[in-house]
Amino acid sequence: ATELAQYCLMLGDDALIYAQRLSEWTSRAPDLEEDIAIANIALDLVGQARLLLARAAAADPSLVPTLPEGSPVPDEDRLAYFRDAGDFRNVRLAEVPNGDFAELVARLLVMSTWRLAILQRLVGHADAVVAAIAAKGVKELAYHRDFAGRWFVTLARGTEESYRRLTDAMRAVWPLIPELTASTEIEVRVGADPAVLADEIGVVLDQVLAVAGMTAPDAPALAGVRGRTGRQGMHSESFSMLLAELQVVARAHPMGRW
Amino acid sequence: ATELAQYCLMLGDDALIYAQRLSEWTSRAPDLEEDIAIANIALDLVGQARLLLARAAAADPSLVPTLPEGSPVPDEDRLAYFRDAGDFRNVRLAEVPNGDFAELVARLLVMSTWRLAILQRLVGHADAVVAAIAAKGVKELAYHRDFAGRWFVTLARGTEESYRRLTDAMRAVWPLIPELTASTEIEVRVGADPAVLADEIGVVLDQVLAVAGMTAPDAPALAGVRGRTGRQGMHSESFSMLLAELQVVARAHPMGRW
Amino acid sequence: MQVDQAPLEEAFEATIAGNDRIEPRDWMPDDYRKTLIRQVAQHAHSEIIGMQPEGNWITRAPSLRRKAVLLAKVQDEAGHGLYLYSATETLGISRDELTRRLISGKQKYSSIFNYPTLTYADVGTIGWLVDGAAICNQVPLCRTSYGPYGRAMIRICKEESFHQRQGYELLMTMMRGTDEQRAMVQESVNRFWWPALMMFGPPDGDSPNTEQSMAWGIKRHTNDELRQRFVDMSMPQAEALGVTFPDPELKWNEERDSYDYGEPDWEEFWHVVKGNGPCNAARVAHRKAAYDDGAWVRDAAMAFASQAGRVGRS
Amino acid sequence: MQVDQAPLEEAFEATIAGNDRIEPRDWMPDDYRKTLIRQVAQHAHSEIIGMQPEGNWITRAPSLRRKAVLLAKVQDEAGHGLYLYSATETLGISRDELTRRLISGKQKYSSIFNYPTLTYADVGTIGWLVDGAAICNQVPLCRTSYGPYGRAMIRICKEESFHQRQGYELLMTMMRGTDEQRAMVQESVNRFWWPALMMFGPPDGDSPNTEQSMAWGIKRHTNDELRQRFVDMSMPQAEALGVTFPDPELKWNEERDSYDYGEPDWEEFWHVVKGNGPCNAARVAHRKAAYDDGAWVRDAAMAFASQAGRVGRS
Repeated sequence: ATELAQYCLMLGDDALIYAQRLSEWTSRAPDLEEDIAIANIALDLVGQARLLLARAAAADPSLVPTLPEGSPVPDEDRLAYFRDAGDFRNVRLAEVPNGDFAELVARLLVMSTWRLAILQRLVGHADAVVAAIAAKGVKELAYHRDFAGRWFVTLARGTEESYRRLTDAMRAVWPLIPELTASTEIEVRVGADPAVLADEIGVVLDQVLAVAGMTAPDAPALAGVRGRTGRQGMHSESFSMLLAELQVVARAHPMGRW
Repeated sequence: ATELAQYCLMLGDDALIYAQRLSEWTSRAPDLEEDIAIANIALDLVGQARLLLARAAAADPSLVPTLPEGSPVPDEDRLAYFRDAGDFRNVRLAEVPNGDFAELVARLLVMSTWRLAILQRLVGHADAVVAAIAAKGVKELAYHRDFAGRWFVTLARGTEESYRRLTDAMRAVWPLIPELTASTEIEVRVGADPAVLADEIGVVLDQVLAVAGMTAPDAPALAGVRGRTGRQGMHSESFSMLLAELQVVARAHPMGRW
Repeated sequence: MQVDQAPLEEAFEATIAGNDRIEPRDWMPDDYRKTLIRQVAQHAHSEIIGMQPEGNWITRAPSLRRKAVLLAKVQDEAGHGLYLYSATETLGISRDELTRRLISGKQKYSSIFNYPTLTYADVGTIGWLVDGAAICNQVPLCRTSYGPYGRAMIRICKEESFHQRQGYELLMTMMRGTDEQRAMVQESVNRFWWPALMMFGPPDGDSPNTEQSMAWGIKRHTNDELRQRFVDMSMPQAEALGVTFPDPELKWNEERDSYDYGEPDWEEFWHVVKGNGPCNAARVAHRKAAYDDGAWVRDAAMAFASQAGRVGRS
Repeated sequence: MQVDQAPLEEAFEATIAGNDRIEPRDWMPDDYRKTLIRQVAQHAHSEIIGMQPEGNWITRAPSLRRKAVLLAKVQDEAGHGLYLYSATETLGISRDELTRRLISGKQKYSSIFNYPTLTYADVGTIGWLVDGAAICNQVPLCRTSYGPYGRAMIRICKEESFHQRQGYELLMTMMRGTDEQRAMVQESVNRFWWPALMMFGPPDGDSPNTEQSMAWGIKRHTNDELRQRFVDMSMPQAEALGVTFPDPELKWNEERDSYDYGEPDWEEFWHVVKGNGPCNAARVAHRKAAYDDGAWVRDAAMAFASQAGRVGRS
């Protein structure tokens, strides 16, 4: 059960933290239609995060931070709001600060392609809860990837400026791809091994790139620290600021009801 | 003693919060010389804040937030790190988010002119501690004002762009001036009444503006909420984010030693 | 020209008198069109600017459930803006032009959004009092004389009621929490009560456009009528919640079968309307930054669409 | 030309041999100048880029005393950058050109600053281990052959020792705090130990420039010599502090009268040097943004100065 819990934390944290970055876009998108779409994607991911964190807590209650006796804070929120940075298991691509709309599109294309491949594999998972979360998530992720893919092609073939910005965005995002498919033992044992999915993900990205007329940048992997990256709790510098904002109200009220 | 404590909080919070905004400039200034100067000004203000908050705590221990039994956090830090937004007494000009370097210069000119006028009056204060803080502060503030004044003239008479940016900056800063000289009863009774200093401050600003060849913008006062502004604990929207950042580490460790 | 216009005017007046809808293809007086553009655009702008004070707390929502609720609500506001801009476009003006009028300050939005949100309780208070006041203003507009506007309002009012209940429910939950949370709710209500009352506009005596707007059926009640309705509706809700409103003159008037209440600070009201409220500059600057930052994206989308068109035709 | 140069070269070699200083007005070989520009500029850039990882925590410093200490320290780093850019300028290259080389990636800075600061303990660890390693590298440079560089180093080393003590003192204080604080210190030390060892550069066998630099007196010890000195110096400090280093091979070697230690991950080292460390892109982007955002200010200052000049002359 502990390994399943750890695995649910990984997928749950990816969703939670990436949703946090996406929700920063609210009221800032290029037009209302995109504002609504981005909020929608963030909402889907918050929903997935809630289910996955709850599953993690149920599978291994020892993971759940302890609050003062009688605190009404539910497990999903204890995990989201009362863990410190080093206990989060999300990949760094989920957490890096937002750039411009091209960065949003490039990152979303990669994140949704990757997560969709994982969730597709998990639809048949032995754990019925994980399987159900995956089945719902597959439909959501397909929409996210579609949104990102259409915008990716639009920006690639739109204007010189959009092409230039998309090129810069790819340079920022691509170095974080190897981390997505560097599998941990837990993923291999109880989840979908992302290393096995690397080819499949690469094929999808190549297809989008081909339609867009772009080529993948020559981008070596972003190093971790002594080999540790997001899955091992080694995050980027901005992550502590993201958490400070995410958690500030909840932590001020450990006995609060919301 | 309670009114003196409240007054020290006002002056201490002005220094603390404005120093926080100034310190955000670190490693971001137009050149190394300015980076050093801005850090220096922030340092002076942190120093003033420490003395004033400590004086407030000594004059009225009931103001100091309670922490768990045995906490080693000193009073100055309890006041800085463990009060909520509504308990801070700084003017809003101290807290509004940073703009460009012109905004820094315009705000610093106004803040330092105003604070210098106040501290000059407090040099002869009946409370020996306040008088000593003022005596030291006067020298510091004179330097801050000089730095701001020189840059104000430089930007005003530099290039078209610097003139335009300075004009925009003045439009952002000037509506917050009336709040600086709207005196509260406490200021009138135990401190330097800023309303009395309004003319003196206006004369200094007019002199700088004259040398710069600028005219003050026609800027009505920024409204508060039902007449309440910073001195009454009614702050601007960004203030809670400033505090979240300022306080995040300290609050995570109420029993911590630093 | 006057000769030609007379039957059109008659038909227009008959539609209004019969409480029927004017549709985009129908003839309408220039002033009616202008007034409608102003009113519907202002309403659309209010939805869009209104995303900011609540959006300010999405990243800090204190539970994942509340984060989802708030994200969905702010998203709905964008949706309302979308319908209303579409309704305005049927009057012959583009969304882009309307946005430019908003960020240049030529068109207004509801002044309530020039007040800051200072705690998470404000998310609840905005739902309860601000959306509540908006509903009082808007329900009569479902029967407004201009078709696209009326239909947009029907959909919007439905969602607004949902938001209002959600806001009230948040406050209710917080009141069952800690002392700090209860104090936070009361403090928030103290701040928003008067601005909420001002949402109905100045007293009837100072509201010069009301008469014409009522004649045209694009306004259905006076400001003071709606304000009274709101006060009467809110008082029992406050009691159920366990909070008070910061007005010593508030009390039941047996004779009028209504609550008496004190006078809002109209000086503050006009100050804020004129652009000097706590957040006016920040709200418009935020919107302008989003519009400016998005220009290259909209350009790219247009360029791509026109290429696709060329490819399709070739 | 070779004929004319011979006595100059002789004088230069004599100065070096006599452990005397070369001054800006003195003749020096082109390669010496180039190597010095590269080395001093890299050192200057390191000070400036080094402001970022610690500067990251100024706004979050957990006590006002620590905020003041950290502000002052980061300010000192800017000051060190200033001296070192001035020293580089005496070699005939402008600060502006050096900054452009930094942000275009043509010149490097110390790789240690491409690691992230993740907790407040990192402020202490950087003071203790990173400044400590820097001092080991820099103390010998006070006797370096190039005058302006050597004199800058004397001043810098004094301040760096002060910073090192402050960092160690922060960690010592935290170790007397809560369990969480002690864990935070150990975690931070675990992260920074290996990168600190790598600050001395690759093993001597892989350090092609060392020989020439030592001959010219702009480097005084090999990388491995300095690394060993640093390990020997740090071990008793760690014991006093109550932390361990994450190296199972670390142990006292009676025979060598020194500590044995394990091999840093040189693959990671080269990866980071080549630009793919956790923060390389962010550090350069931050510096570039500050430089670009400040351009209009520097332009205004120049324009103003030249006007003032004109006024003065007229």
